Amino acid sequence: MENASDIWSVFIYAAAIGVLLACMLGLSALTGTRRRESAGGPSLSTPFESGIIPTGSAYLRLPAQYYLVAMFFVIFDVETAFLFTWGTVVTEVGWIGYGAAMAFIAFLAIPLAYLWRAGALDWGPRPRFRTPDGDGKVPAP
Amino acid sequence: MNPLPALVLLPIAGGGVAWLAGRSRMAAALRVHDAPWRIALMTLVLETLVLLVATLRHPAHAEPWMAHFSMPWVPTMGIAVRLDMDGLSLALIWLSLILCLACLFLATRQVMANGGVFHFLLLATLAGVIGTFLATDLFLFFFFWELMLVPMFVLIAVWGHEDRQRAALKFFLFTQGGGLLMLLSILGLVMMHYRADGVLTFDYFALAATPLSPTVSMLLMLGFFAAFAVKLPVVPVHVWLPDAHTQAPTAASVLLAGILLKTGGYGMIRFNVMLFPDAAARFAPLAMGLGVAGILYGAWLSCSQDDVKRLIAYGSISHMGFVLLGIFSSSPMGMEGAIVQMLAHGLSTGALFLVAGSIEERMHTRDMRRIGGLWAAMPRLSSAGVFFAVASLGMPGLGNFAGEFLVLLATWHVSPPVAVLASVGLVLSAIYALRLVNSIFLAPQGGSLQPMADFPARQMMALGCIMAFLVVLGLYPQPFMTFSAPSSPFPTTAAGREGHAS
Amino acid sequence: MMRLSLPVLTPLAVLGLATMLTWVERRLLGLWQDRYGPNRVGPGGVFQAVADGVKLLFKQDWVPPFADRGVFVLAPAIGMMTVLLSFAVIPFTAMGGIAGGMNVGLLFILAMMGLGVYAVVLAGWASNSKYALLGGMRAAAQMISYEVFMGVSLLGVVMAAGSFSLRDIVAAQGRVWFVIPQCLGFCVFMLAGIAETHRLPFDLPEGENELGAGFHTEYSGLKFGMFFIAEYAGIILVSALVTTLYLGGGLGPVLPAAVWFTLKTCGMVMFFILLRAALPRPRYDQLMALGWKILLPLSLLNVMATGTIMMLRATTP
Amino acid sequence: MPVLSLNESLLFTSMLFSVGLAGMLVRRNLVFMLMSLDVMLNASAVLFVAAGARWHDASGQVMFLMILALAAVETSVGLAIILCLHAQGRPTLDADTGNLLRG
Amino acid sequence: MTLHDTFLPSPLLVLSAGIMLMLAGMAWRRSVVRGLSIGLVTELVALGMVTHHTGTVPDGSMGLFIQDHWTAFTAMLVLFSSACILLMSWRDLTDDGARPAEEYPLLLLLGTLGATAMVFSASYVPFFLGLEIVGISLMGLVAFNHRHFMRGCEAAMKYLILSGLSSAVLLFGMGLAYALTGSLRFAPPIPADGMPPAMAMVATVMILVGMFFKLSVVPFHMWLPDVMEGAPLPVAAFIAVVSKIAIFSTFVRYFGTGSLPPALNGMLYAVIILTILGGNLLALRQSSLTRLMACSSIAHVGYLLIAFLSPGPLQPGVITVYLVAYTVSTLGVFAVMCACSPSLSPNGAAITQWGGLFFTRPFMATAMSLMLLSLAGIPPGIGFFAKFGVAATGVARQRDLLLGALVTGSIMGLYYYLNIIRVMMKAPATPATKTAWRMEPELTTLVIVLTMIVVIGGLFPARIIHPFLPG
Repeated sequence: MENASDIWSVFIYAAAIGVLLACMLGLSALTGTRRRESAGGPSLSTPFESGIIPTGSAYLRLPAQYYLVAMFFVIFDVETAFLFTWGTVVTEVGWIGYGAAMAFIAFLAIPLAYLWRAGALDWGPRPRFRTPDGDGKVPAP
Repeated sequence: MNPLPALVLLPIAGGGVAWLAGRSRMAAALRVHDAPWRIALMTLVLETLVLLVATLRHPAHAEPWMAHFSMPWVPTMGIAVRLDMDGLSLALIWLSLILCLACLFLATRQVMANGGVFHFLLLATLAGVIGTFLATDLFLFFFFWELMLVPMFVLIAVWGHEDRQRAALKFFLFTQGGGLLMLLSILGLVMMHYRADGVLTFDYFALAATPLSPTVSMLLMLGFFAAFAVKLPVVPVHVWLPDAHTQAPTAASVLLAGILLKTGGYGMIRFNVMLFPDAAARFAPLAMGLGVAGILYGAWLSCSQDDVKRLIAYGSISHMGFVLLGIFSSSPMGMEGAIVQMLAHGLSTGALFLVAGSIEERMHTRDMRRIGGLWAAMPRLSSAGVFFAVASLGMPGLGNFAGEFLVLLATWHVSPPVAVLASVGLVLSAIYALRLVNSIFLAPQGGSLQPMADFPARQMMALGCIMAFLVVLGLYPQPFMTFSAPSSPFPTTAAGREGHAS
Repeated sequence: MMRLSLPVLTPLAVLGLATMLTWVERRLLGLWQDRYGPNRVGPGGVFQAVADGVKLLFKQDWVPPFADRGVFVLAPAIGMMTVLLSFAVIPFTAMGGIAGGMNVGLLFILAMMGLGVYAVVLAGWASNSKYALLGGMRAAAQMISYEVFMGVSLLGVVMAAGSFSLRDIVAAQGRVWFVIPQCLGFCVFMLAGIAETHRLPFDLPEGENELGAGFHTEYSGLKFGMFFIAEYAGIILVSALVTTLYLGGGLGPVLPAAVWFTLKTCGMVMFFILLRAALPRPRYDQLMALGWKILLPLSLLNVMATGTIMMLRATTP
Repeated sequence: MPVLSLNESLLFTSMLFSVGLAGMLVRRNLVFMLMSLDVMLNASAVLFVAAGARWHDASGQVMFLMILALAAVETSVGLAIILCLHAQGRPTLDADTGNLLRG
Repeated sequence: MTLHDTFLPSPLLVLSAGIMLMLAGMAWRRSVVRGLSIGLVTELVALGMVTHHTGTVPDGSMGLFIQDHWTAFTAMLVLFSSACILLMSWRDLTDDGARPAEEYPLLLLLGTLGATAMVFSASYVPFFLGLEIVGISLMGLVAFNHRHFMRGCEAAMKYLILSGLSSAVLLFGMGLAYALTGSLRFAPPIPADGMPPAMAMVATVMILVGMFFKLSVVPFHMWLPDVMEGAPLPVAAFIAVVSKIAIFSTFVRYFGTGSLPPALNGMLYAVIILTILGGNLLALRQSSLTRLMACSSIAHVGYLLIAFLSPGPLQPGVITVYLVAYTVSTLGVFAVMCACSPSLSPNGAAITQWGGLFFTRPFMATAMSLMLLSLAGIPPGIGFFAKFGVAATGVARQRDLLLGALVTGSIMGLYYYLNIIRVMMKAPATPATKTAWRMEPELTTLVIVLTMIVVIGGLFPARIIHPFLPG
């Protein structure tokens, strides 16, 4: 840290925000109208589904695509961390560092191309892997 | 040209050729159904010739060590291919060759299933045994010691009888266990030598001069003893033997009883007694005790067997007890007796197994209670059987008697009670041998006896040779005794030292 | 005094501005769509936002019985918290704001934005409702995806300025604003910023024609208000960031830095609202494809180009 | 002047590590085990940073980045495998229910 | 940033380039055969360049990497084994067109890269990196079990949890070592002034435990049989050979040869005895050949550790020979298993199913027997000489207890190895059902080459003995 006062300001700031948020939550609890649960009618205690009565658990099995995105995020974001370390010292580390960074970016780009072709970046019901003949055409539904 | 490496390599090479000849495609091309057998036979004949040359080159026993061969192998660890031959090894190699030839004549020609592999394994075992008899580099000795187990294991496990695989496994595990202890002893000896001299070597002659404290030498000696005791076999570790002998195919039984057991005796003489004379002397009472125990125990169990092969196997244990007794009787006479006993036992028991194998092949049983009266049906076979049975009970005039008598005599000088007990074993051996003769050959057969082929003349000739050797060994053992005397690793003269220092 | 008052006043100011922004947006939308916005409460309807706030305050503080109570209450607070905390490092005064000199300022903002995902996911999960869960997941996937591109696009600025401190970055724009040399990064950052705040046209997590109201479907009262305000505070934050990183922050002739900063930020906010008025909403898969297949390569390209130019300039005397 | 001395950070990281280890040994839910694993790895990462600060050596931070990256990858792969297991019809995430691999 | 910072042994460079090439190729158009070919060529090129490097060699102990005889030797072993494993998987992958298999050679190459990085590491950074790369690519590979996907996943999960745990322990140990010394140099920590020496002990023990986990030494061995059973056969070979060699190589580099803190000797003694006896006892009880190989590999690590613990003039050569023997024999067993697996049960390879192999496929059975005998330490296999050497080092340092364990373990080992041979010799239950098997030239060649190495190495071991150890 350049100066410790920055840190302390941030702490004070965070404390202030904390107090503020606590106030907001507390205030709404105090000022809100009170009503017995039963008085709200049955629709108040069912999840909203555009007027349809919900069936089954709300915890659906989500498409694996979401998990894939999470993994890509984790991986690519962490890789960015490596680039950030280079970012502040681009000219200091010279051409060797530049070469290393470019190689690193290439090593990021090639897997990206691979993921793209493997279909990992596509959403929706498509075959995830291309057929061996490699034409990549999606069979007609 | 030095004959020693040829002695070891020839069987392996011949076996390889036999294997190739046995391949189905190759056999079809050769149009000879027993090509492997013929090749094996030729190999053995060649081997005999080489051995003959080796024997005749040094007729006068000018030096105790008759031939020497040395070639570096793993120089960084002081390991070399060192082969030396003295009278003892020469005699035992002769024994091996004779038995092997007899085997080929009597037992293996009929092996049709994978005959090539069978002969290869047979010859490989032989090579291992010969290597063991010749090696004077301790690593090389151990190498051959282990090497001969593998083909024997396969022989038993594939071509053996009903319970073959368990027997093969037992055989291998026991021998290997002893072998590992020996390995540790070898290494210990080498390390002691390294510490004393700063030279890393596995040379037998160099190691013999290692100064050792009594405890250490006792420990090392015991390691060697463990391996050889398993092979010999000495009583508590004999359990593999009856099974292995019984389950093995005839040829393997012959090799096992006739030759492999002798490596144990050879090792005891060459290593236990020669390398650690003091420790061996201190250990002698116990070893002799074990020997007597073996004699009595083997003979006693042998008396109560109904299985022919098992009976002979237990008989072997009893006979090898005499060898142990002789080796540790600390007298030249006992040693000579042990050697003669080894030779004679190899011949007689090997031949007995051949006969038993032939009987089994014809009768399809080994149960003595179901065999009988063969004398009438197969006189030639029966006469041979009776001869060898009598030989093994120690009939005077035959080799076994000479050996056992010498051993007993030497033992008497050391300890009369032991000698008395050992001679009780002789009585027992007469019982079981005569029981064998009686029930198989003489007693009337219960059921009807189908006419069966007797031994043809050629096979009788082979057996006849063995008989002749036994008779000569029994009547005039002196040349054999001088001929086969083991040589000491310690140089008796300065000249001797020059001869081997290399 | 400054050190104490600024931290206390800033959140209040941001909250107030965000509240007012709801009115501004509605008025501007009315203007561009050729209709009136709210114009009854106060002069020009300026108190509409206050009235809305008061209404929300007096609504029932309802936690649905099927929801996970603690998380349900905590989620909007987290959302507010992360947005407000990010303001700590924005140098909106000549002094550099609360902690504008913090040497990892940019990383701090990225971290806070990353934490912002928790608010959405937890809200969606705690609501125990299908719309909410789907909306939460969508929002999370969108936000974390675009955070990657945001980070990479920022890298160009960091390289050019040689520092993560926002104050240094502003100082480095003395000669030329980064919007010129970093135009590629600027575009990517703008798009990522919209997606991060899930504003229209990238408001798919709350797209009312498929998901009700997305992750805050089950929220009402002031807790809904907190999400609502947090979104507008997010707009201000992104605008302020764009100003700082690409538009020279408080740099400008004659007027004091704070004024320049405010002016530029306001311009960006208007631009955000204009986008809402002008653009249709894409499909979700188009949104993700845009990010991973176009923005990521573009931002990597930007990094490479920036590096190459910097190296060439450094080595040629 | 560092905010924390090495001893304090050692204490802190050891505690963090122990928490992770305990979680690893006690929890039977695969996801929680993964989380505990990450706690352990991050405890080590913090230790590297603290030690780097103590010796004024940047390599501790390099190691930190490496650990971060690899922990991320490990978690990703772990989640992927859990997903596979889940998709193959193993409903629970209990680590003790795996019984296909027994001698 | 100076030139010596770019010091990089060539195999690493070649392998990374190969991996990227493969990925790019896959992005362009998927093809298993091309992937496998690229992998093989990459590995061969890397094999040819083990002694080359880019940049200038750093002076002192500053560099990330190191290159000497020991790295050249172990890197060659690693690359050779991994090329063999690639060949073993060739048929399985090209057989099955329905599932994507292109990632398999990629992961395999990645694992090799990790192992090579470990071998070359002179600092905690590349060591940890390599360790994790091996671990992570192995998780993918283990789950690559087409026939038993569920098993594969379960094994991968098990591997993930346990390898993660061990990595964390190892890492914390490294962190402590770094805190003590302020350097990431790959060596046991020597505490600087004012640092408690007990901490150095803690750090060393944690690193030791982590490495033991990865080496699957007995108290930490339970994962290995399960993982190997669940994995596809070639991957099981990879676990047993490549990753173990890499770890052992770094283990030797880390602790030097014999410079282990004396206080740890007792612990190591116990661990070795437990490993040998435990591994062999476990192996006795196995009915699946893969699991048996896993247990026996546990025991072999124990033997290796005996040699490691007995420094002396013989030690370097002995470790070298033992590694070669273990590698080649194990690879040979797995190659035969791969060649015969279609006619056997997939992957489980219950030992009883090997009955009669001598009659159906005599060549494979003979090769297999030779390999097993070599593992058991019986001539003419190279394993005989290796075990002899281990015993020699033990005797030279009078490690009586360890030698006792060695003998006991060897006899047990002999039993189960011979048992397999015995089963193979059993006449087949259904007479002469000669199942038609495909010609597999690559597997046959591989088996022939490995057999030649085993036999020739056993007969002329002098050629292999070179003291490769570092320091």
